Amino acid sequence: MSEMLDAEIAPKLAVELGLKLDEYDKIVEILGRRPSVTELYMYSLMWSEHCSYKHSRKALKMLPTTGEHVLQGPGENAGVISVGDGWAVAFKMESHNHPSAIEPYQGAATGVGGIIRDIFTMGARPIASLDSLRFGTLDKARQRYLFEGSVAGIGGYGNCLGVPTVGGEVYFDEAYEGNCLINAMSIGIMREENLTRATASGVGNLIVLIGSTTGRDGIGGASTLASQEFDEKAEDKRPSVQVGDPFEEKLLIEACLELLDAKLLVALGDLGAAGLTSSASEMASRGGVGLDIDVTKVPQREENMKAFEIMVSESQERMLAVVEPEKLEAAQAVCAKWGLRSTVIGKVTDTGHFVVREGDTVVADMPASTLADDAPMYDPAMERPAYLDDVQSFDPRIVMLPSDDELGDTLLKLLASPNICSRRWIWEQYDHQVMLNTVVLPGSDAAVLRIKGTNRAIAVSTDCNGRYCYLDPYLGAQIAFAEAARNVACAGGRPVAITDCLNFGNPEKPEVFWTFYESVRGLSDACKAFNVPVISGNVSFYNESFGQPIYPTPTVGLVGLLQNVSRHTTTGFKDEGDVIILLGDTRNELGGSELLKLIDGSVAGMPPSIDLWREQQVCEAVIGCIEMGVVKSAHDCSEGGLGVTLAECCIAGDIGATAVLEGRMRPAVSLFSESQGRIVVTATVDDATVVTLMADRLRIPYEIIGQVGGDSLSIKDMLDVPVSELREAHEPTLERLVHGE
Amino acid sequence: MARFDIYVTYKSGIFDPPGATAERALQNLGYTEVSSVKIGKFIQLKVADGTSIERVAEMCGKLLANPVIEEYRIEPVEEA
Amino acid sequence: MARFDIYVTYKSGIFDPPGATAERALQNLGYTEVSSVKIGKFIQLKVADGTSIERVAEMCGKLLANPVIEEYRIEPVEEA
Amino acid sequence: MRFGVVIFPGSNCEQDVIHAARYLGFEAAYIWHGDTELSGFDAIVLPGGFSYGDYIRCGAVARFSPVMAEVVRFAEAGGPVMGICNGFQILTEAHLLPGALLRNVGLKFICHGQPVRVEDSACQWLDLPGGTVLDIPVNHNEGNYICDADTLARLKGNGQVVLRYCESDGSVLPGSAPNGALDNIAGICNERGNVFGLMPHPERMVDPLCSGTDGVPFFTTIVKCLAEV
Ligand SMILES: Nc1ncnc2c1ncn2[C@@H]1O[C@H](COP(=O)(O)OP(=O)(O)O)[C@@H](O)[C@H]1O
Ligand SMILES: [Mg+2]
Repeated sequence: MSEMLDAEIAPKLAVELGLKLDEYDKIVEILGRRPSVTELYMYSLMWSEHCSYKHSRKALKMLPTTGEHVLQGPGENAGVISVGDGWAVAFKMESHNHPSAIEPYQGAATGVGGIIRDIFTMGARPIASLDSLRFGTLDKARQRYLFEGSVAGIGGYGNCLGVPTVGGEVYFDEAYEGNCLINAMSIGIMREENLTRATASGVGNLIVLIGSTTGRDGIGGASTLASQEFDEKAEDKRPSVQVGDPFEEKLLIEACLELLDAKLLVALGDLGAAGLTSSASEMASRGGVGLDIDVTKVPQREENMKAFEIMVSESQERMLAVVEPEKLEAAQAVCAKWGLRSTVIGKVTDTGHFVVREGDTVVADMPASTLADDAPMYDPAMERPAYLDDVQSFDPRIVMLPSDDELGDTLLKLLASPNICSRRWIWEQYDHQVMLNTVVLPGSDAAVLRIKGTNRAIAVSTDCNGRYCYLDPYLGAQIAFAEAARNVACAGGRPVAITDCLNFGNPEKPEVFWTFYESVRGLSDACKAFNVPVISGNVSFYNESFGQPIYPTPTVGLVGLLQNVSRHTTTGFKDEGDVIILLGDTRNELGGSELLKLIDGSVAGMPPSIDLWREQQVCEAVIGCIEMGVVKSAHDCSEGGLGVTLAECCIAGDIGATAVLEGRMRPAVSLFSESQGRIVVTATVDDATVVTLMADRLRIPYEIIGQVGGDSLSIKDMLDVPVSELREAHEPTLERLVHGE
Repeated sequence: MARFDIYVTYKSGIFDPPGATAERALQNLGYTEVSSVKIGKFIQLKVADGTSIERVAEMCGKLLANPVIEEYRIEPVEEA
Repeated sequence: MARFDIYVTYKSGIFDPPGATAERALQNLGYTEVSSVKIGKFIQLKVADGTSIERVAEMCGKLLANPVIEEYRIEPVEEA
Repeated sequence: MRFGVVIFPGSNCEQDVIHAARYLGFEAAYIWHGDTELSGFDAIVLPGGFSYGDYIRCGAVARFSPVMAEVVRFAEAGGPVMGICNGFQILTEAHLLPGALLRNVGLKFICHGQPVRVEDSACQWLDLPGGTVLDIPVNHNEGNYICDADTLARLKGNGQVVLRYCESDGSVLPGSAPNGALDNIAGICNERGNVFGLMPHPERMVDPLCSGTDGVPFFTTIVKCLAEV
């Protein structure tokens, strides 16, 4: 074993690389000797939070992961569900928060690149992406820079690939000022029989590296960027910025799918965090085999790279394949056709050991499974955060609500507020149509993608209101799920499975870990109530800056299924005379609401209550009516409440409405309370009775609140605002904010 | 009227996909003698007389270059 | 190993959006002394020894610049 | 009638063009950029996308693909060629069409529905009456058409301007071009009218399930035109 470390240095280096001393001891115990430099680097990355989930794995066991549709649950590069007729859909969401905080364009771009590789690694053709974003408020130049850069990067990468970005979400709040969140979700489609797993097998088979050259970029990326808190030292971490090459990735997609179609590969894996080390060791441990790799065979971008640098480099756009010797020539021909490098760098062995050579000297030799599976698992201490008592004890009812003659202005202010205003400025920078599957474009509750060659479609949405999670992580996580489900239901999709991206602060702080645990518990209960499993996900910890954790942000990416693609709905009101029906009931719930933030500047109170059973019934009712073809438009109530929902329906449909809101509540409450479980649908006078019958049958409270028509939104005794004014408030805000106006 | 020429290039170690693509394209066109192509920015700046090079460096740091991945060189130009 | 630096700029009269935008942005940032910004390409070429400047010009005419809108200048560079 | 759709490395709208053509009942097949056999194709489409990543300049590298020499021959022999978006950029780089496409004035990629006005032109791919307004999405970062004054005069004089960005009522205003294109030019053809380049994506407006059908004439007209000769 070369470059063995002496007893002095080894533990020091280990700590420098982010390992704890007892973790270092465990490595020595595994090896029965001190590690070499290369081994230490490999363990430090594989045992980092980012790769090992050592703080989160136990809590994640709470989540349901099985169901009739599930072909592949968590554990592979992406989860896969069956959608009928032999078609399967793969999807996953992942964070690229810390790289984006350093270089927004490249950070966000490589985030998209990484999640898309996870999809086609499974044998699926990527057909859509969504992006879930969080920034500080845009009155700060740095935040505008991060926001503009991230959006440009997501578009720059996805547009070049020809994978449409069809949806997402964005929130602006001081809580994210020092630590923006860039979560990207990607979705792919395949024939069930093409499902491929990253499992190495077949002693003597060849390990082939496909794609880009290997440089020093991203070295230490996974550990230094994803597993350390952010602070002023962020600057020092800059050298490890990775630059994405979407063109190379496009070639990889085409070549890899062609290789899999032709059955030329035994296994395929992508190189993500911790590069060659993680993809190779995970492949080996899944297959229970060993690997023998020679780093001098790896095509290098920079001069005299060290073995450990090659093993942990995070150069983008690289894939690792296992190929039978007799198929090598054919496989390399496919790569060459697409103008891609493909290099044999090693072979599969029966030793169970991961051996790394530099020419003929062995620089690392460890049991492969110990890298991927033997990281220590922790049971972090938990403690309910002290702040909760203060914020929850706040009673919004003491706040001076807008008077009856201010309601119109208040609605306009809400429509123009950063967290509610139109997101058009974002999605128009994304190609959201390429591949001709996007049946419902951005601007409705969920995007709808048809599945060519079938009569079916999927509906997708990402959601999470971090304020609710801050005020009550358990409820907040349930609401995140419920909103995603409502959004998908509003398009006509029946929820099938979710992916999640759990963004939290430092899990070693008991108060932070408590919010993590409660969020996972909430998500788990919501999944069980809807009988919808989690098939993939990602945990991003250490989202803090200057010691302050971000809001707990468990983002949910939900995929629903439409049996008949022509039976889908959109947000906008359609025709004069259609009846407007509100499903679900409204309570006095202004805690954590946009109205409270607007008039009081505070984020406080209890978030809206949620009845998961009722939520599920409301979704069922809407889906059922859409399947029967009796609903013309559907839009749920979220931020800004019923008032904002009605306004958005008018703007999207470019037609007015008249409504009467009965009930004992203050007008401002009926308009802007953010009670959950509510969906506004429209139907013709005849069909309206079908909708109300359905509601009765499912014992869902409903109210016929008015009808579509005219050119203003007029709510009796409350407000009367021309649709043009609503649009003027809703549309231009984001662009103005970006320009610092 | 003073003039400055600014040369913006990637820091060493930062990958330059357009350069790599140009390199391959030239070789495919038969220019096999090409061994490397790096593509950066060439910025010609016209400013009021007396503008200091420090001031221009400031503009580069703030807007004309991305200090995270790029470095720049500034050259005052004598007007012909 | 020989080196050439290539400067690709827009022909006069061709409006260059990035340049114009940078110009405005700098002025908004308070750099009112800025009167014009032109953004072109700075290409660093490494080629086999003995490669003639004519040969490099050929590469520019064919691929590295578009004669319809751009002009270029080539400078041989003495290796340090 | 058989459309040939060229795949360059980095093309990404080729399957959409094929889908549109077949949806309308026409035959359509891919042509690999390395191939040099165009016999058996009646019309060639260079699809949208990011050939060679749009590196150096959009279309600069693709223009040298082996297939392009054949496309040039095909065009010079009067064969109909349509370049959509990146395809348009490739046609200008290959000098089959005059001018060039620069970065959008807003410096942003743009993807949205876009009203365009049909001009009276010699274009074999479109014979709608001048003034017709179509809604065809744009989807590009470099769609800012430019050419010198003489060329512009020639384009106008010869009826080579095929499409111009406009308002939904058909009026062509200075601000109507989302990318700053000279004279609001969205599409042009060569003098003969067989080579056509445009930034908007007609293939996205053929299948009614996705957005609309204003793109249909861009496929049916050439078929009619070829049937007549
Ligand atoms: N970052 C984004 N990228 C792409 N589309 C987005 C983004 N943010 C919001 N959208 C789109 O804007 C529309 C409204 O978003 P949002 O207000 O989050 O809807 P909802 O409140 O129903 O979840 C949706 O169609 C959504 O997909
Ligand atoms: Mg919604």
